[in-house]
Amino acid sequence: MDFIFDGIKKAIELIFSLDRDILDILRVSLLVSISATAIAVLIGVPSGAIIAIKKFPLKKILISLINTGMGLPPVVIGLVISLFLFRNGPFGFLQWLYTVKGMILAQVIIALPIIIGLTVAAFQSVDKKMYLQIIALGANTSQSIIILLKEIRLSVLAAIIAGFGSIISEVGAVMMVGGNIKSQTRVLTTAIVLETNKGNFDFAIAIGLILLVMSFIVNLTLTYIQQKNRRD
Amino acid sequence: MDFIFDGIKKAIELIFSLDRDILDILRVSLLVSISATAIAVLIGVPSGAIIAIKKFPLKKILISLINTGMGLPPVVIGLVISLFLFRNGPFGFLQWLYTVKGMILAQVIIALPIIIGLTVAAFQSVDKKMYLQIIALGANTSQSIIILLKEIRLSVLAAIIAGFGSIISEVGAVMMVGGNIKSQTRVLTTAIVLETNKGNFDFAIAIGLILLVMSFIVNLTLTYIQQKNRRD
Amino acid sequence: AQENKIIILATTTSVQDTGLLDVLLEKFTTETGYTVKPIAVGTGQAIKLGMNGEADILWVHSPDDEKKFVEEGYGISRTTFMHNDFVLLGPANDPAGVKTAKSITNAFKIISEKAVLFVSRGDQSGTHKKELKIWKIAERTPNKEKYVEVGQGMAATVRIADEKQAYCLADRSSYLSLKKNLSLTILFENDKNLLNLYSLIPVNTQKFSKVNEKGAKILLDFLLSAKTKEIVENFGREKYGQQLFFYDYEVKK
Amino acid sequence: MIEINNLTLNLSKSFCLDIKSLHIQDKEIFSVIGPNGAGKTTLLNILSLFENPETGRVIIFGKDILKQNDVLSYRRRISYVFSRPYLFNNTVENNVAMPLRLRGKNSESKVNEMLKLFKIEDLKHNNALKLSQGQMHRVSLARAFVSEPELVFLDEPFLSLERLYKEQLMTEIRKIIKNRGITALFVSQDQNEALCLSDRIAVMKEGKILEIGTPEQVFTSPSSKEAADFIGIETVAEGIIFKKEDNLCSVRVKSKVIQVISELNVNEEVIVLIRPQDVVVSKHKEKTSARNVFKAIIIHIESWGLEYKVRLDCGFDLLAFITKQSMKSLKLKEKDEVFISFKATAIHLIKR
Amino acid sequence: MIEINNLTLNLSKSFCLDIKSLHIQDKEIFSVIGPNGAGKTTLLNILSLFENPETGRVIIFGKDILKQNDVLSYRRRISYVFSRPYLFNNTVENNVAMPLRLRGKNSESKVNEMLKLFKIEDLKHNNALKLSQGQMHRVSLARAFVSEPELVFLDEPFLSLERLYKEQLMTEIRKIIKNRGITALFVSQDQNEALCLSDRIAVMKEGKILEIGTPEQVFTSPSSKEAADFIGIETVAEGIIFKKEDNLCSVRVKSKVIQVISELNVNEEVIVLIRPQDVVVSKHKEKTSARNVFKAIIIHIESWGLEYKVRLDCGFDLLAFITKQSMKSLKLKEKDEVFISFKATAIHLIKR
Ligand SMILES: Nc1ncnc2c1ncn2[C@@H]1O[C@H](COP(=O)(O)OP(=O)(O)OP(=O)(O)O)[C@@H](O)[C@H]1O
Ligand SMILES: Nc1ncnc2c1ncn2[C@@H]1O[C@H](COP(=O)(O)OP(=O)(O)OP(=O)(O)O)[C@@H](O)[C@H]1O
Ligand SMILES: [Mg+2]
Ligand SMILES: [Mg+2]
Repeated sequence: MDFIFDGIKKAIELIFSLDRDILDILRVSLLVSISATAIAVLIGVPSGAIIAIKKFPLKKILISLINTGMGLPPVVIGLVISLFLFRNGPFGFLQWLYTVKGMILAQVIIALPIIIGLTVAAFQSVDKKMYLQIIALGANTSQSIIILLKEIRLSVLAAIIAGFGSIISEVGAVMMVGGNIKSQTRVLTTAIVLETNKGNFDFAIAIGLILLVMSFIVNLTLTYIQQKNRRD
Repeated sequence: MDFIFDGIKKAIELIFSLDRDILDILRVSLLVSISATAIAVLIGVPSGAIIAIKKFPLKKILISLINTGMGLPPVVIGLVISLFLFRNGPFGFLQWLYTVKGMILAQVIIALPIIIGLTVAAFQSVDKKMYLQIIALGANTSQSIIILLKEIRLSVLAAIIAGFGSIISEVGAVMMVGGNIKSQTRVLTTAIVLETNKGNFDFAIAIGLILLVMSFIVNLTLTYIQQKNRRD
Repeated sequence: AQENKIIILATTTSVQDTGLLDVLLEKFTTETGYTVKPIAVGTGQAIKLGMNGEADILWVHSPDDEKKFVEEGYGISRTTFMHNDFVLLGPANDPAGVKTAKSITNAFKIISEKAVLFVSRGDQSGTHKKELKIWKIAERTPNKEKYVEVGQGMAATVRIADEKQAYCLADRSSYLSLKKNLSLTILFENDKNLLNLYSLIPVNTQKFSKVNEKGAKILLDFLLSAKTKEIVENFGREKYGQQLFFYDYEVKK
Repeated sequence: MIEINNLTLNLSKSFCLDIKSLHIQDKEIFSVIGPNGAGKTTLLNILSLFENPETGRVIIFGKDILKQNDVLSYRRRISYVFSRPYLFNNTVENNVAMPLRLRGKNSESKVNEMLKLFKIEDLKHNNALKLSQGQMHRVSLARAFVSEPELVFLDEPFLSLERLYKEQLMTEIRKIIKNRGITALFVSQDQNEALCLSDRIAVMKEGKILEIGTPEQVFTSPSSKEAADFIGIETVAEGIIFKKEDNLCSVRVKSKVIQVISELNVNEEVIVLIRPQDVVVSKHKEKTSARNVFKAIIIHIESWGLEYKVRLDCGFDLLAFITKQSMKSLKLKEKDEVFISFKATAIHLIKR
Repeated sequence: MIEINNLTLNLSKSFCLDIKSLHIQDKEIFSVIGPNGAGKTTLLNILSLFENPETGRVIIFGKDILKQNDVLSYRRRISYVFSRPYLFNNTVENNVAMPLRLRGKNSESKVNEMLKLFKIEDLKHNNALKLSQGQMHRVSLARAFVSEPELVFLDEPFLSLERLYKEQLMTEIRKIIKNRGITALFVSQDQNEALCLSDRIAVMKEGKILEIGTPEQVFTSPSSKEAADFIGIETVAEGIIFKKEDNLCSVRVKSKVIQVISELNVNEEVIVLIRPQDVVVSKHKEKTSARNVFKAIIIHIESWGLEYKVRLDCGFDLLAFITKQSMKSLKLKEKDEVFISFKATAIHLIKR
């Protein structure tokens, strides 16, 4: 129990100390998680919409595969990405291993199935007749996706929030692909693991709290956008 | 690249060898992930429904907090739960640390915000008029939740699938709370970490594949239930 | 009261990763009926668990921390019972030229002077502590620009060093198990400063009433027995073609 | 049954519901008619607690519903048919059975009775979402009556029903409501529907009630031009069928007997509707195919838009519209004795 | 414009759409009327490619729409007003502007024109989801016409509109459709709406078309009892207003002049509707307030349910319903010369 209070105290100390290490970690964390979320949203939401709207063979299997992707263990993703990015691997020439780029890639891959899967469900929950109304008005596919997006903003934002949550909390893949290198690829989650391994539980909790506050601010914003102008 | 083919070969070998260790790991994984998902669903779906349906002060803040919970780093959860379950901690008397029970607890806590948050969004996406129709017909709160559940099965199942995904793929918290003890609390994800640390990449990928197959079967079932009788 | 049949062993990942632990504990359980819960974590965390009375016995490899632990009364006794050794790994072409160094301290000096990349675990583990100690003895500080602190386990650290074609300090057993996928080779070994000593420390019951004193004692006795000695000395010969650990405790007949 | 006092609700800049007083008797069928956006649906939404008024008191079942706690048991005593009802992704049968199941008293026979009444027995096992508009509306009506509510709110319930069935259904629904002693509040923009169904009618416009009264009062002597414009005007009289030959019914209205083509039976009490357009006024009694010819006295002549509205007494009060030209050529004035005639086929009877 | 041949679609055990042949001319206003579940909406769904028929050919704009690839540009040439339209969570103005925006050619003036026509200018900035039923329906009509479609499908478009406005709107919509040269396919269960709007009418029941023809043909001489039951019967004649005094219009119908109260203007072409119930037949010419009295010859007498249906020639074809008693007392038979009369206020004029 004391660890938790110690953690809170330490968290406040840490932030106000403006410790370089902590600032580095925060900077990398924000950079990685926000870029990864943005990329995953830009790819995932349109793909999810199209999968939901279009009819094609093996659609259910594809959706099952995407849903399975939500359960991809980050460690496996980290491992596989590493194998590809290894100097001698097929994409070694990119030199993305142990860099922020590689971490973003890993995070995007982790968040994509979540964002796509939940976006598919959001679009599929749309009353068929609303969709028919939209195309009856003369919308092409991308126009209808945009109109639908406005109508189901709430569930799509939930998908984005879940994707962001998985990104911000993920540790296995960033650890492996990023390498948890101090000042370069160390992020909040990997720092927490490190401090835990060191036995600095209070420190670990302090960083955890910083992460939660950061994520709370992002979520508060997203949640307000989500809950604003609700259809009721 | 070879690792991946080796991994596939090894995965097949592993499964057909009926290796005791692998069977233990599979057993514990299934036990933990299915119980945790079931408990998280039983708690999360009704709570999510009630949060979505009822009006109360600070509702948006609560929803933001829940959404933030989707981004709780498993390591922090593992750490905090361990602190509580330590034999000298406040719940030490339960003797849940390094047991399957403790792991289920950790997984439930990780999955709950995801399931609650997405369930809230699912219920909030319901056309207000459908809800009014239900209560106009004389449904009490629990009856209306049940009726709504049937109508928005698709998005609630997406929430459950996402929750299951986070549970099955999670490693940080089970590692810490379970201790990754062979034949007792070792699950697929912790085994993957162990094998990766041992440098047995092929083995790690093999276990990863087994996990994916298992999760695919569960998801295929859930997805078929989800996509069956779609309102279109 | 019922006898507590569960023993919590706090140990480090390097012990677990070789597989030695599994072999020993299986034997122990069949012989004594006790269940051991080995918690393989970072050295710092293992010691912390001991300091909180959350483990019954420690099996670690960070002599300075261990001594402090016993001095402060958390541990009853410290028995250094086996060792292996650390090796200095680096790219086969050895750009810094440490192959010919006289000692490990000398090798570290060269690394610092030639400003080659060095990957450090940076996680306060036994290995990391050892590395820091060598730097200290060598009276050098690592070159800031070329010093990569990864804050991860041995396997990941070696992996990163391999990718970056950097130097790093690793324990021999980890190196052997990772060797098949590595391009790094051993550039320096066999120095008295490279010994990796493993000790057993039962946690002090006086401080923590919930510690399973009897269980810890039985496990300690088992690990300090001829049976264990035999297992340890034979461990790894089959897989790696060489002995991984050297048993040091004088077993009583 | 329902007592509404000083109810106000400001929904938007342009609309404010403001009902000073509206009292609906027990077992009464009360209609609110009015143009689009009059506030009819808003009123029903307030009464079913879906909308919260700013001020006012609404007493139903003896309690102020705006202040009561047990909303559920209040809702279980009423039924509300939305103008755009929601059906559930299930069979028609299960949709209709829903209110019963929710009240824990399912009854197959009640469900079947409703399916029959609303002519959807054949669709029993169809998915309710795969029905035509009109079929859906029937399901929603069946669902509303199956739970035997004490009070029903009906928002445009007949809108998408075909004409012939609608006319028949209105009589049936009136019968059910009366037999079961239900109180009904019915909302429509169609004054004819209201006329057929209701004991009393209120005319609403821009959130305010312009008129309240029996159909006779509202239809024959609306007090405002606005209300009159909305509803149109008819002669409405009460009568009883005392003889019937070959569908030619003889109906006694006050002291007179009028002849009407109708399928209703002898001894039924009826409302007689005569459109002022159908009444022919002449100076002398003449032989025509019009079966109803009466001597009448002109009580009042009034210019009414394009025509004259002539109020006559022919044993009962009667209205006639007469063109200005006819007026001139016939030289009608108040107190004149004239003959009026209307055809047996031009009269509409509604069963009470 | 639309050529439908051998169209079939089996929707359920109990319903199968089966249209042998239906040809709709360019710029025609064509109505399909029929009871609930007749298949009217299903037909529109097929024509707008929301439902796939099992067999058949549907040629629109010169192509078989069931086989074409460019569905989008087809959809952009048509408008389809659903019977239960969906509006979007946005202002009324933006809802109406949507089809224009989707076609990349927004025009504020067109939007305003539509808002005015459908009397929703005042609601311009209101949220479209917070409107009354009738207001929503107006928005959806405005949205359908704003994009200047070549072909419109209207599914019960006037259902929730108030009576007075509805009558006015039908004339307006007819005008727009005719002025712009739009082809319109209109679906309703209300034969009066169809009559007012359409050039030709089809009567549909149980997935089949029972009758196709001009309103005159369909309303005066339906070929099947089923169709007749559904639509009711009226005299429908075409005429032109050639004189007007004080709203008493003189309308020339063939060689005769009839007098009608109407607000229409001189020189307008009109359809004259006379309900057979309103026609009085007498043996001698008499002085009454009925302004239209003509000599007529009885062409045909036929028993029609409770009455006799008498077909007369009074310069144009006219139907009268006469009770059996009147028949007896007047002793009418075919070829008799009689006088018929009907009141100027009892006639309904529809502008063409
Ligand atoms: N949720 C709302 N918020 C704001 N204004 C509303 C809301 N609902 C309805 N209104 C407005 O209130 C007025 C009355 O609406 P109401 O639905 O009660 O009319 P109505 O009499 O039922 O009309 P209709 O016959 O068209 O159904 C309308 O002008 C409408 O625009
Ligand atoms: N998706 C569907 N699946 C199966 N049957 C359907 C489906 N949609 C409609 N039907 C059936 O097809 C028949 C025709 O329906 P349709 O909606 O075309 O009728 P309609 O003429 O428009 O009737 P209404 O006037 O009530 O709107 C009905 O019997 C209906 O139950
Ligand atoms: Mg309404
Ligand atoms: Mg329809």
